[in-house]
Amino acid sequence: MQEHIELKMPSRLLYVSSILAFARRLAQQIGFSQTRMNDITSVIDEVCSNAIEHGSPGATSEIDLTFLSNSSQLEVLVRDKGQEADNDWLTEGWVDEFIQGRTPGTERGHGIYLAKKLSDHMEMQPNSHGGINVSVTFALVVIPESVYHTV
Amino acid sequence: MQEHIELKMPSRLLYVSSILAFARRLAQQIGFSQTRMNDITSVIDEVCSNAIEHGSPGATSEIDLTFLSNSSQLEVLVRDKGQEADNDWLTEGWVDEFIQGRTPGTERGHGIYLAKKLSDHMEMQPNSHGGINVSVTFALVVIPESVYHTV
Amino acid sequence: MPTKSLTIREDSDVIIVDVNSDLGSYEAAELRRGLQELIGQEAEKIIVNLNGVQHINSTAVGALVGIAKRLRQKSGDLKVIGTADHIKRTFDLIGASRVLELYESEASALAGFK
Amino acid sequence: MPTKSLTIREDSDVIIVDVNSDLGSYEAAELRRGLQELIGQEAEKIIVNLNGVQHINSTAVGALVGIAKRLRQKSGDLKVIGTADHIKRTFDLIGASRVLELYESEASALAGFK
Ligand SMILES: Nc1ncnc2c1ncn2[C@@H]1O[C@H](COP(=O)(O)OP(=O)(O)O)[C@@H](O)[C@H]1O
Ligand SMILES: Nc1ncnc2c1ncn2[C@@H]1O[C@H](COP(=O)(O)OP(=O)(O)O)[C@@H](O)[C@H]1O
Repeated sequence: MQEHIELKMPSRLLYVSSILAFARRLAQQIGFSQTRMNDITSVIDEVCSNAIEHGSPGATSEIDLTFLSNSSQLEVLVRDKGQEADNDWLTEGWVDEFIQGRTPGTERGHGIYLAKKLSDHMEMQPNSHGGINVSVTFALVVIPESVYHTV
Repeated sequence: MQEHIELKMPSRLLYVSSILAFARRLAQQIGFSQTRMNDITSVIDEVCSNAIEHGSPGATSEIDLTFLSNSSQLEVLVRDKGQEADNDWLTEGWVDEFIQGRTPGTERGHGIYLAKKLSDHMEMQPNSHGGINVSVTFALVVIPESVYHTV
Repeated sequence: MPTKSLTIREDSDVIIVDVNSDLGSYEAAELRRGLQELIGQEAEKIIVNLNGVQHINSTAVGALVGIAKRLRQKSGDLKVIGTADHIKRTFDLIGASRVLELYESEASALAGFK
Repeated sequence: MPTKSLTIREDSDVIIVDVNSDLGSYEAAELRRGLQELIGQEAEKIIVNLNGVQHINSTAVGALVGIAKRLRQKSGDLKVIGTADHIKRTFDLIGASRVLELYESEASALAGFK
Protein backbone atom coordinates (compact mmCIF):
# COMPACT_ATOMS: atom_id res chain seq x y z
CA MET A 1 0.00 0.00 0.00
CA GLN A 2 1.28 3.42 -1.03
CA GLU A 3 0.82 6.13 1.61
CA HIS A 4 0.55 9.73 0.49
CA ILE A 5 1.22 12.85 2.55
CA GLU A 6 1.07 16.42 1.22
CA LEU A 7 2.60 19.48 2.85
CA LYS A 8 2.32 23.02 1.48
CA MET A 9 4.48 25.62 3.26
CA PRO A 10 5.36 29.29 2.92
CA SER A 11 8.78 29.55 1.33
CA ARG A 12 10.65 30.57 4.50
CA LEU A 13 13.79 29.12 6.04
CA LEU A 14 12.21 29.64 9.48
CA TYR A 15 9.92 26.69 8.83
CA VAL A 16 12.49 24.17 7.60
CA SER A 17 13.12 22.82 11.09
CA SER A 18 9.39 22.04 11.45
CA ILE A 19 9.48 20.09 8.19
CA LEU A 20 12.55 18.23 9.47
CA ALA A 21 10.88 17.39 12.80
CA PHE A 22 7.97 15.94 10.84
CA ALA A 23 10.16 14.01 8.40
CA ARG A 24 12.41 12.59 11.12
CA ARG A 25 9.49 11.23 13.11
CA LEU A 26 7.78 9.95 9.96
CA ALA A 27 10.96 8.12 8.92
CA GLN A 28 11.12 6.55 12.37
CA GLN A 29 7.47 5.43 12.23
CA ILE A 30 7.98 3.95 8.77
CA GLY A 31 10.87 1.88 10.13
CA PHE A 32 14.12 3.64 9.20
CA SER A 33 17.17 3.24 11.44
CA GLN A 34 18.55 6.11 13.51
CA THR A 35 21.42 6.57 11.01
CA ARG A 36 19.04 6.67 8.08
CA MET A 37 16.75 9.09 9.95
CA ASN A 38 19.74 11.42 10.23
CA ASP A 39 20.51 11.05 6.52
CA ILE A 40 16.88 11.68 5.54
CA THR A 41 16.85 14.79 7.72
CA SER A 42 20.00 16.10 6.01
CA VAL A 43 18.75 15.43 2.50
CA ILE A 44 15.35 17.05 3.06
CA ASP A 45 17.06 20.04 4.68
CA GLU A 46 19.34 20.60 1.66
CA VAL A 47 16.55 20.17 -0.88
CA CYS A 48 14.06 22.39 0.97
CA SER A 49 16.66 25.07 1.71
CA ASN A 50 17.53 25.16 -2.00
CA ALA A 51 13.87 25.39 -2.97
CA ILE A 52 13.49 28.36 -0.62
CA GLU A 53 16.80 30.12 -1.29
CA HIS A 54 17.21 29.50 -5.01
CA GLY A 55 13.78 28.44 -6.19
CA SER A 56 11.34 30.97 -4.80
CA PRO A 57 10.49 34.24 -6.53
CA GLY A 58 9.72 36.11 -3.34
CA ALA A 59 8.81 36.08 0.31
CA THR A 60 5.20 35.16 -0.47
CA SER A 61 6.06 32.04 -2.43
CA GLU A 62 5.32 28.45 -1.44
CA ILE A 63 7.02 25.09 -1.55
CA ASP A 64 5.14 21.81 -1.88
CA LEU A 65 6.28 18.52 -0.41
CA THR A 66 4.93 15.05 -1.03
CA PHE A 67 5.93 12.04 1.03
CA LEU A 68 5.22 8.72 -0.69
CA SER A 69 5.94 5.58 1.27
CA ASN A 70 5.38 1.89 0.85
CA SER A 71 6.94 -1.18 2.40
CA SER A 72 10.12 -0.82 0.36
CA GLN A 73 10.89 2.91 0.20
CA LEU A 74 10.20 6.52 1.08
CA GLU A 75 10.19 9.05 -1.74
CA VAL A 76 10.11 12.76 -1.00
CA LEU A 77 9.16 15.25 -3.72
CA VAL A 78 9.92 18.94 -3.28
CA ARG A 79 8.50 21.44 -5.78
CA ASP A 80 9.29 25.14 -6.00
CA LYS A 81 8.00 27.93 -8.22
CA GLY A 82 11.31 29.13 -9.64
CA GLN A 83 13.17 32.40 -9.30
CA GLU A 84 13.69 33.06 -12.97
CA ALA A 85 11.55 32.44 -16.01
CA ASP A 86 13.10 29.09 -16.74
CA ASN A 87 15.48 26.59 -15.24
CA ASP A 88 16.38 24.76 -18.43
CA TRP A 89 20.05 24.86 -17.47
CA LEU A 90 19.29 22.46 -14.64
CA THR A 91 19.93 19.23 -16.49
CA GLU A 92 21.47 16.07 -15.08
CA GLY A 93 24.64 17.07 -16.94
CA TRP A 94 24.82 20.43 -15.18
CA VAL A 95 24.30 18.83 -11.77
CA ASP A 96 27.07 16.28 -12.39
CA GLU A 97 29.41 19.02 -13.62
CA PHE A 98 28.56 21.23 -10.64
CA ILE A 99 29.27 18.39 -8.23
CA GLN A 100 32.59 17.61 -9.94
CA GLY A 101 33.59 21.27 -9.78
CA ARG A 102 32.93 21.40 -6.05
CA THR A 103 35.89 22.53 -3.92
CA PRO A 104 35.98 20.76 -0.56
CA GLY A 105 36.45 23.20 2.30
CA THR A 106 34.67 26.09 0.61
CA GLU A 107 31.70 27.79 2.19
CA ARG A 108 28.88 27.02 -0.23
CA GLY A 109 27.91 24.67 -3.02
CA HIS A 110 27.81 21.37 -1.13
CA GLY A 111 24.05 20.91 -0.72
CA ILE A 112 23.21 18.98 -3.88
CA TYR A 113 26.30 16.81 -3.43
CA LEU A 114 25.33 15.96 0.15
CA ALA A 115 21.73 15.18 -0.88
CA LYS A 116 22.96 12.88 -3.68
CA LYS A 117 25.39 11.13 -1.36
CA LEU A 118 22.94 10.57 1.50
CA SER A 119 19.93 9.47 -0.59
CA ASP A 120 19.59 6.28 -2.62
CA HIS A 121 18.34 8.16 -5.65
CA MET A 122 17.99 11.84 -6.53
CA GLU A 123 16.44 13.54 -9.54
CA MET A 124 16.04 17.23 -10.37
CA GLN A 125 13.77 18.40 -13.15
CA PRO A 126 12.42 21.76 -14.30
CA ASN A 127 8.64 22.00 -13.80
CA SER A 128 5.88 23.90 -15.58
CA HIS A 129 5.85 26.72 -12.97
CA GLY A 130 9.38 27.67 -13.98
CA GLY A 131 10.66 25.98 -10.84
CA ILE A 132 12.35 22.71 -9.98
CA ASN A 133 10.94 19.33 -8.94
CA VAL A 134 13.35 17.36 -6.82
CA SER A 135 12.76 13.71 -5.97
CA VAL A 136 14.84 11.90 -3.35
CA THR A 137 14.35 8.23 -2.51
CA PHE A 138 15.39 6.14 0.48
CA ALA A 139 15.23 2.36 0.38
CA LEU A 140 13.67 0.77 3.42
CA VAL A 141 15.35 -2.22 5.00
CA VAL A 142 13.18 -3.15 7.94
CA ILE A 143 14.86 -5.00 10.75
CA PRO A 144 12.08 -6.70 12.68
CA GLU A 145 12.39 -6.01 16.37
CA SER A 146 9.95 -6.74 19.17
CA VAL A 147 8.17 -3.93 20.99
CA TYR A 148 9.85 -4.95 24.21
CA HIS A 149 13.43 -4.50 25.11
CA THR A 150 14.18 -6.14 28.39
CA VAL A 151 17.47 -5.33 30.07
CA MET B 1 0.95 38.80 7.60
CA GLN B 2 -1.09 35.59 7.72
CA GLU B 3 0.99 32.44 7.15
CA HIS B 4 -0.73 29.41 5.71
CA ILE B 5 0.40 25.77 5.98
CA GLU B 6 -1.54 22.79 4.61
CA LEU B 7 -1.04 19.17 5.60
CA LYS B 8 -2.98 16.24 4.12
CA MET B 9 -2.42 12.88 5.84
CA PRO B 10 -3.74 9.34 5.64
CA SER B 11 -6.22 8.81 8.44
CA ARG B 12 -3.98 6.63 10.61
CA LEU B 13 -3.09 6.98 14.29
CA LEU B 14 0.47 5.89 13.41
CA TYR B 15 1.10 9.32 11.88
CA VAL B 16 -0.26 11.50 14.69
CA SER B 17 3.14 11.72 16.39
CA SER B 18 4.66 13.11 13.17
CA ILE B 19 1.96 15.79 13.05
CA LEU B 20 2.70 16.59 16.70
CA ALA B 21 6.46 16.84 16.08
CA PHE B 22 5.71 19.32 13.29
CA ALA B 23 3.21 21.33 15.33
CA ARG B 24 5.41 21.50 18.41
CA ARG B 25 8.36 22.86 16.46
CA LEU B 26 6.15 25.26 14.50
CA ALA B 27 4.67 26.60 17.74
CA GLN B 28 8.20 27.14 19.06
CA GLN B 29 9.29 28.97 15.89
CA ILE B 30 6.20 31.18 16.01
CA GLY B 31 7.09 32.18 19.56
CA PHE B 32 4.98 30.12 21.95
CA SER B 33 6.33 29.29 25.41
CA GLN B 34 7.30 25.75 26.42
CA THR B 35 4.07 25.40 28.44
CA ARG B 36 1.96 26.56 25.54
CA MET B 37 3.87 24.25 23.14
CA ASN B 38 2.83 21.37 25.40
CA ASP B 39 -0.80 22.52 25.43
CA ILE B 40 -0.85 22.93 21.64
CA THR B 41 0.57 19.43 21.27
CA SER B 42 -2.16 18.00 23.53
CA VAL B 43 -4.98 19.82 21.76
CA ILE B 44 -3.84 18.82 18.26
CA ASP B 45 -3.41 15.23 19.44
CA GLU B 46 -6.98 15.03 20.78
CA VAL B 47 -8.51 16.68 17.73
CA CYS B 48 -6.56 14.60 15.20
CA SER B 49 -7.11 11.35 17.10
CA ASN B 50 -10.85 12.05 17.10
CA ALA B 51 -10.81 12.85 13.38
CA ILE B 52 -9.10 9.51 12.76
CA GLU B 53 -10.99 7.34 15.27
CA HIS B 54 -14.49 8.83 15.01
CA GLY B 55 -14.43 10.83 11.79
CA SER B 56 -12.95 8.56 9.16
CA PRO B 57 -15.03 6.12 7.11
CA GLY B 58 -12.19 3.65 6.58
CA ALA B 59 -8.51 2.91 6.54
CA THR B 60 -8.07 4.70 3.22
CA SER B 61 -9.51 8.01 4.41
CA GLU B 62 -7.65 11.26 4.87
CA ILE B 63 -7.53 14.13 7.32
CA ASP B 64 -6.67 17.69 6.33
CA LEU B 65 -4.94 20.18 8.60
CA THR B 66 -4.43 23.90 8.10
CA PHE B 67 -2.16 25.99 10.29
CA LEU B 68 -2.91 29.73 10.11
CA SER B 69 -0.64 32.02 12.03
CA ASN B 70 -0.12 35.72 12.40
CA SER B 71 1.53 37.91 15.00
CA SER B 72 -1.32 37.44 17.46
CA GLN B 73 -2.45 33.81 17.17
CA LEU B 74 -2.17 30.32 15.75
CA GLU B 75 -5.32 28.70 14.46
CA VAL B 76 -5.35 25.01 13.56
CA LEU B 77 -8.16 23.56 11.45
CA VAL B 78 -8.70 19.80 11.28
CA ARG B 79 -11.18 18.39 8.76
CA ASP B 80 -12.36 14.79 8.48
CA LYS B 81 -14.69 12.99 6.05
CA GLY B 82 -17.15 11.56 8.56
CA GLN B 83 -18.01 8.03 9.51
CA GLU B 84 -21.75 8.23 9.04
CA ALA B 85 -23.92 10.05 6.55
CA ASP B 86 -24.32 13.10 8.71
CA ASN B 87 -23.04 14.59 11.91
CA ASP B 88 -25.93 16.96 12.54
CA TRP B 89 -26.04 15.84 16.18
CA LEU B 90 -22.70 17.54 16.71
CA THR B 91 -23.98 20.94 17.75
CA GLU B 92 -22.42 23.25 20.33
CA GLY B 93 -25.22 22.14 22.66
CA TRP B 94 -24.29 18.48 22.32
CA VAL B 95 -20.62 19.22 22.98
CA ASP B 96 -21.46 21.21 26.11
CA GLU B 97 -23.78 18.47 27.34
CA PHE B 98 -21.22 15.79 26.61
CA ILE B 99 -18.57 17.70 28.53
CA GLN B 100 -20.92 18.20 31.48
CA GLY B 101 -21.78 14.50 31.52
CA ARG B 102 -18.13 13.53 31.67
CA THR B 103 -17.15 11.30 34.61
CA PRO B 104 -13.67 12.09 35.88
CA GLY B 105 -11.59 8.96 36.31
CA THR B 106 -13.28 7.03 33.52
CA GLU B 107 -11.31 5.61 30.63
CA ARG B 108 -12.68 7.54 27.66
CA GLY B 109 -14.57 10.68 26.77
CA HIS B 110 -12.08 13.33 27.94
CA GLY B 111 -10.58 14.41 24.60
CA ILE B 112 -12.94 17.24 23.62
CA TYR B 113 -12.90 18.55 27.20
CA LEU B 114 -9.11 18.59 27.29
CA ALA B 115 -8.94 20.33 23.90
CA LYS B 116 -11.44 22.99 25.03
CA LYS B 117 -9.57 23.53 28.29
CA LEU B 118 -6.10 23.82 26.75
CA SER B 119 -7.00 26.01 23.75
CA ASP B 120 -8.17 29.62 23.84
CA HIS B 121 -11.06 28.89 21.51
CA MET B 122 -12.53 25.73 20.01
CA GLU B 123 -15.28 25.22 17.46
CA MET B 124 -16.73 22.03 15.95
CA GLN B 125 -18.96 22.11 12.90
CA PRO B 126 -20.35 19.51 10.50
CA ASN B 127 -18.87 19.92 7.01
CA SER B 128 -20.18 19.17 3.52
CA HIS B 129 -18.30 15.83 3.33
CA GLY B 130 -20.41 14.47 6.18
CA GLY B 131 -17.47 14.98 8.50
CA ILE B 132 -16.46 17.51 11.13
CA ASN B 133 -14.40 20.70 10.91
CA VAL B 134 -12.66 21.54 14.15
CA SER B 135 -10.94 24.87 14.74
CA VAL B 136 -8.69 25.47 17.73
CA THR B 137 -7.02 28.81 18.41
CA PHE B 138 -4.07 29.79 20.59
CA ALA B 139 -3.35 33.42 21.41
CA LEU B 140 0.24 34.44 21.02
CA VAL B 141 1.88 36.49 23.75
CA VAL B 142 5.44 37.03 22.60
CA ILE B 143 8.01 37.66 25.29
CA PRO B 144 10.93 39.30 23.54
CA GLU B 145 14.18 37.61 24.46
CA SER B 146 17.63 38.07 22.99
CA VAL B 147 19.26 35.30 20.97
CA TYR B 148 22.00 35.08 23.53
CA HIS B 149 21.78 33.64 26.95
CA THR B 150 25.01 34.14 28.80
CA VAL B 151 25.58 32.27 32.04
CA MET C 1 5.65 2.23 19.34
CA PRO C 2 8.77 1.79 17.30
CA THR C 3 11.53 -0.09 19.00
CA LYS C 4 12.80 0.29 22.54
CA SER C 5 9.95 2.53 23.70
CA LEU C 6 9.21 0.25 26.65
CA THR C 7 11.82 -1.16 28.96
CA ILE C 8 10.88 -3.76 31.55
CA ARG C 9 12.71 -4.17 34.87
CA GLU C 10 11.93 -6.02 38.06
CA ASP C 11 12.29 -5.06 41.72
CA SER C 12 11.39 -8.19 43.77
CA ASP C 13 7.66 -8.75 42.99
CA VAL C 14 7.16 -5.37 41.31
CA ILE C 15 7.51 -4.94 37.54
CA ILE C 16 8.70 -1.52 36.43
CA VAL C 17 7.93 -0.36 32.90
CA ASP C 18 9.91 2.67 31.68
CA VAL C 19 8.16 4.44 28.81
CA ASN C 20 10.57 6.23 26.49
CA SER C 21 8.30 7.74 23.86
CA ASP C 22 5.38 10.13 23.86
CA LEU C 23 2.01 8.48 24.35
CA GLY C 24 -0.71 9.16 21.80
CA SER C 25 -3.53 6.79 20.90
CA TYR C 26 -1.30 4.63 18.70
CA GLU C 27 1.32 4.19 21.39
CA ALA C 28 -1.41 3.80 24.06
CA ALA C 29 -2.71 0.72 22.25
CA GLU C 30 0.76 -0.80 22.32
CA LEU C 31 1.28 0.12 25.97
CA ARG C 32 -2.08 -1.44 26.86
CA ARG C 33 -1.20 -4.62 24.94
CA GLY C 34 2.18 -4.77 26.68
CA LEU C 35 0.68 -4.32 30.14
CA GLN C 36 -2.06 -6.86 29.44
CA GLU C 37 0.61 -9.33 28.42
CA LEU C 38 2.37 -8.77 31.75
CA ILE C 39 -0.93 -9.30 33.59
CA GLY C 40 -1.43 -12.48 31.56
CA GLN C 41 1.93 -13.61 32.94
CA GLU C 42 0.57 -13.15 36.50
CA ALA C 43 2.08 -9.71 37.19
CA GLU C 44 0.07 -8.05 39.97
CA LYS C 45 2.19 -5.07 40.97
CA ILE C 46 3.23 -2.82 38.12
CA ILE C 47 4.88 0.60 38.05
CA VAL C 48 4.74 2.66 34.87
CA ASN C 49 7.44 5.32 34.79
CA LEU C 50 6.44 8.33 32.68
CA ASN C 51 9.60 10.32 33.34
CA GLY C 52 10.77 9.68 29.74
CA VAL C 53 7.47 11.04 28.40
CA GLN C 54 6.91 14.65 27.37
CA HIS C 55 3.34 14.25 26.12
CA ILE C 56 0.45 11.91 26.98
CA ASN C 57 -3.04 12.07 25.49
CA SER C 58 -6.41 11.29 27.06
CA THR C 59 -6.60 7.81 25.52
CA ALA C 60 -3.23 6.84 27.01
CA VAL C 61 -4.27 8.14 30.44
CA GLY C 62 -7.47 6.13 30.03
CA ALA C 63 -5.49 3.02 29.20
CA LEU C 64 -3.53 3.39 32.45
CA VAL C 65 -6.76 3.92 34.43
CA GLY C 66 -8.19 0.76 32.83
CA ILE C 67 -5.13 -1.31 33.67
CA ALA C 68 -5.15 -0.01 37.26
CA LYS C 69 -8.80 -1.07 37.65
CA ARG C 70 -8.06 -4.52 36.28
CA LEU C 71 -5.11 -5.02 38.63
CA ARG C 72 -7.10 -3.80 41.63
CA GLN C 73 -9.76 -6.43 40.90
CA LYS C 74 -7.11 -9.07 41.49
CA SER C 75 -5.76 -7.21 44.53
CA GLY C 76 -2.73 -5.96 42.65
CA ASP C 77 -2.19 -2.34 41.64
CA LEU C 78 -0.69 0.03 39.10
CA LYS C 79 1.40 2.98 40.30
CA VAL C 80 2.46 5.73 37.92
CA ILE C 81 5.60 7.86 38.26
CA GLY C 82 5.24 11.27 36.64
CA THR C 83 6.97 14.49 37.60
CA ALA C 84 6.65 16.68 34.48
CA ASP C 85 4.22 19.58 34.93
CA HIS C 86 2.40 18.90 31.70
CA ILE C 87 1.83 15.23 32.58
CA LYS C 88 0.44 16.24 35.98
CA ARG C 89 -1.76 18.87 34.37
CA THR C 90 -3.19 16.34 31.91
CA PHE C 91 -3.96 13.83 34.69
CA ASP C 92 -5.59 16.58 36.78
CA LEU C 93 -7.76 17.97 33.99
CA ILE C 94 -9.04 14.53 33.01
CA GLY C 95 -9.69 13.72 36.65
CA ALA C 96 -7.44 10.68 36.50
CA SER C 97 -5.52 11.95 39.54
CA ARG C 98 -8.54 10.93 41.64
CA VAL C 99 -8.07 7.26 40.81
CA LEU C 100 -4.42 7.19 39.86
CA GLU C 101 -1.95 9.10 42.02
CA LEU C 102 1.19 10.37 40.32
CA TYR C 103 4.31 9.42 42.30
CA GLU C 104 7.35 11.67 42.41
CA SER C 105 9.96 8.92 42.40
CA GLU C 106 10.50 5.21 41.99
CA ALA C 107 11.19 4.91 45.71
CA SER C 108 7.83 6.44 46.66
CA ALA C 109 5.97 4.34 44.06
CA LEU C 110 7.63 1.20 45.44
CA ALA C 111 6.80 2.28 48.98
CA GLY C 112 3.17 2.64 47.82
CA PHE C 113 3.06 -1.15 47.42
CA LYS C 114 4.23 -1.83 50.99
CA MET D 1 17.17 30.48 16.59
CA PRO D 2 14.45 30.83 19.17
CA THR D 3 15.63 31.52 22.67
CA LYS D 4 18.54 30.00 24.50
CA SER D 5 19.97 28.19 21.49
CA LEU D 6 23.40 29.73 22.03
CA THR D 7 25.15 29.93 25.36
CA ILE D 8 28.37 31.89 25.73
CA ARG D 9 31.08 31.03 28.26
CA GLU D 10 34.68 32.10 28.71
CA ASP D 11 37.83 30.16 29.57
CA SER D 12 40.63 32.75 29.98
CA ASP D 13 41.06 34.26 26.47
CA VAL D 14 38.91 31.62 24.74
CA ILE D 15 35.19 32.11 24.15
CA ILE D 16 33.12 28.95 24.14
CA VAL D 17 29.77 28.92 22.35
CA ASP D 18 27.48 25.99 23.14
CA VAL D 19 24.89 25.42 20.42
CA ASN D 20 21.68 23.86 21.70
CA SER D 21 19.54 23.59 18.60
CA ASP D 22 19.85 21.90 15.24
CA LEU D 23 21.57 24.02 12.60
CA GLY D 24 19.78 24.60 9.32
CA SER D 25 20.16 27.65 7.09
CA TYR D 26 17.92 29.81 9.28
CA GLU D 27 19.83 28.99 12.45
CA ALA D 28 23.15 29.21 10.55
CA ALA D 29 22.42 32.86 9.74
CA GLU D 30 21.85 33.55 13.42
CA LEU D 31 24.97 31.64 14.45
CA ARG D 32 27.01 33.57 11.89
CA ARG D 33 25.62 36.88 13.14
CA GLY D 34 26.37 35.88 16.72
CA LEU D 35 29.95 34.86 15.96
CA GLN D 36 30.56 38.00 13.89
CA GLU D 37 29.37 40.05 16.82
CA LEU D 38 31.90 38.31 19.05
CA ILE D 39 34.65 38.99 16.49
CA GLY D 40 33.52 42.62 16.42
CA GLN D 41 34.13 42.64 20.17
CA GLU D 42 37.75 41.56 19.55
CA ALA D 43 37.29 37.82 20.20
CA GLU D 44 40.12 35.92 18.49
CA LYS D 45 39.88 32.43 19.92
CA ILE D 46 36.46 30.83 19.69
CA ILE D 47 35.27 27.30 20.33
CA VAL D 48 31.90 26.21 18.98
CA ASN D 49 30.55 23.18 20.81
CA LEU D 50 28.23 21.09 18.62
CA ASN D 51 27.58 18.39 21.21
CA GLY D 52 24.02 19.69 21.68
CA VAL D 53 23.38 19.44 17.95
CA GLN D 54 21.84 16.41 16.24
CA HIS D 55 21.71 17.85 12.72
CA ILE D 56 23.78 20.42 10.81
CA ASN D 57 23.29 21.36 7.17
CA SER D 58 25.85 22.39 4.54
CA THR D 59 25.15 26.10 4.94
CA ALA D 60 25.83 25.95 8.68
CA VAL D 61 29.07 24.03 8.12
CA GLY D 62 29.98 26.68 5.53
CA ALA D 63 29.28 29.44 8.04
CA LEU D 64 31.73 27.82 10.49
CA VAL D 65 34.35 27.47 7.74
CA GLY D 66 33.90 31.16 6.86
CA ILE D 67 34.27 32.29 10.47
CA ALA D 68 37.38 30.12 10.89
CA LYS D 69 38.96 31.74 7.82
CA ARG D 70 38.17 35.20 9.13
CA LEU D 71 39.66 34.47 12.54
CA ARG D 72 42.79 32.93 11.01
CA GLN D 73 43.35 36.15 9.03
CA LYS D 74 43.72 37.96 12.35
CA SER D 75 45.83 35.13 13.79
CA GLY D 76 42.99 33.82 15.89
CA ASP D 77 41.17 30.56 15.23
CA LEU D 78 37.89 28.69 15.48
CA LYS D 79 37.85 25.17 16.92
CA VAL D 80 34.77 22.98 16.70
CA ILE D 81 33.80 20.24 19.15
CA GLY D 82 31.69 17.52 17.57
CA THR D 83 31.48 13.87 18.56
CA ALA D 84 28.19 12.70 17.00
CA ASP D 85 28.68 10.34 14.06
CA HIS D 86 26.26 12.20 11.83
CA ILE D 87 28.00 15.54 12.44
CA LYS D 88 31.37 13.98 11.60
CA ARG D 89 29.93 12.37 8.50
CA THR D 90 28.51 15.69 7.29
CA PHE D 91 31.85 17.48 7.83
CA ASP D 92 33.69 14.65 6.04
CA LEU D 93 31.37 14.52 3.03
CA ILE D 94 31.50 18.29 2.52
CA GLY D 95 35.26 18.23 2.90
CA ALA D 96 35.13 20.68 5.79
CA SER D 97 37.21 18.31 7.91
CA ARG D 98 40.22 19.32 5.79
CA VAL D 99 40.04 22.91 7.02
CA LEU D 100 38.17 22.48 10.27
CA GLU D 101 39.15 19.63 12.55
CA LEU D 102 36.43 18.23 14.81
CA TYR D 103 37.65 17.98 18.41
CA GLU D 104 36.46 15.21 20.70
CA SER D 105 36.30 17.28 23.86
CA GLU D 106 36.52 20.79 25.28
CA ALA D 107 39.90 19.94 26.79
CA SER D 108 41.38 18.93 23.44
CA ALA D 109 39.87 21.96 21.68
CA LEU D 110 41.34 24.26 24.35
CA ALA D 111 44.70 22.47 24.05
CA GLY D 112 44.52 23.17 20.30
CA PHE D 113 44.94 26.86 21.09
CA LYS D 114 48.14 26.34 23.12
N1 LIG E 1 15.60 24.54 -6.29
C1 LIG E 1 16.55 25.19 -7.02
N2 LIG E 1 16.18 26.14 -7.90
C2 LIG E 1 17.10 26.79 -8.64
N3 LIG E 1 18.43 26.57 -8.53
C3 LIG E 1 18.85 25.65 -7.67
C4 LIG E 1 17.94 24.89 -6.87
N4 LIG E 1 18.66 24.04 -6.11
C5 LIG E 1 19.95 24.25 -6.40
N5 LIG E 1 20.08 25.21 -7.35
C6 LIG E 1 21.34 25.71 -7.93
O1 LIG E 1 22.36 24.78 -7.64
C7 LIG E 1 23.44 25.44 -6.95
C8 LIG E 1 24.10 24.47 -5.99
O2 LIG E 1 23.27 24.15 -4.91
P1 LIG E 1 23.90 23.53 -3.60
O3 LIG E 1 24.80 22.41 -4.01
O4 LIG E 1 22.79 23.17 -2.69
O5 LIG E 1 24.81 24.66 -2.96
P2 LIG E 1 24.41 26.10 -2.40
O6 LIG E 1 22.94 26.10 -2.09
O7 LIG E 1 25.27 26.24 -1.19
O8 LIG E 1 24.77 27.07 -3.49
C9 LIG E 1 22.81 26.63 -6.28
O9 LIG E 1 23.73 27.66 -5.98
C10 LIG E 1 21.77 27.04 -7.32
O10 LIG E 1 22.37 27.82 -8.32
N1 LIG F 1 -14.23 14.15 14.52
C1 LIG F 1 -15.29 13.54 15.06
N2 LIG F 1 -16.24 12.95 14.28
C2 LIG F 1 -17.31 12.32 14.84
N3 LIG F 1 -17.54 12.24 16.15
C3 LIG F 1 -16.65 12.81 16.98
C4 LIG F 1 -15.48 13.49 16.50
N4 LIG F 1 -14.79 13.95 17.55
C5 LIG F 1 -15.46 13.56 18.65
N5 LIG F 1 -16.58 12.88 18.32
C6 LIG F 1 -17.60 12.30 19.24
O1 LIG F 1 -17.41 12.88 20.51
C7 LIG F 1 -17.17 11.87 21.50
C8 LIG F 1 -16.24 12.41 22.58
O2 LIG F 1 -14.92 12.57 22.11
P1 LIG F 1 -13.73 12.72 23.16
O3 LIG F 1 -14.15 13.69 24.20
O4 LIG F 1 -12.50 13.04 22.41
O5 LIG F 1 -13.62 11.30 23.84
P2 LIG F 1 -13.28 9.85 23.21
O6 LIG F 1 -12.59 10.08 21.90
O7 LIG F 1 -12.39 9.24 24.25
O8 LIG F 1 -14.59 9.15 23.05
C9 LIG F 1 -16.60 10.70 20.72
O9 LIG F 1 -16.78 9.48 21.40
C10 LIG F 1 -17.40 10.79 19.43
O10 LIG F 1 -18.66 10.22 19.58
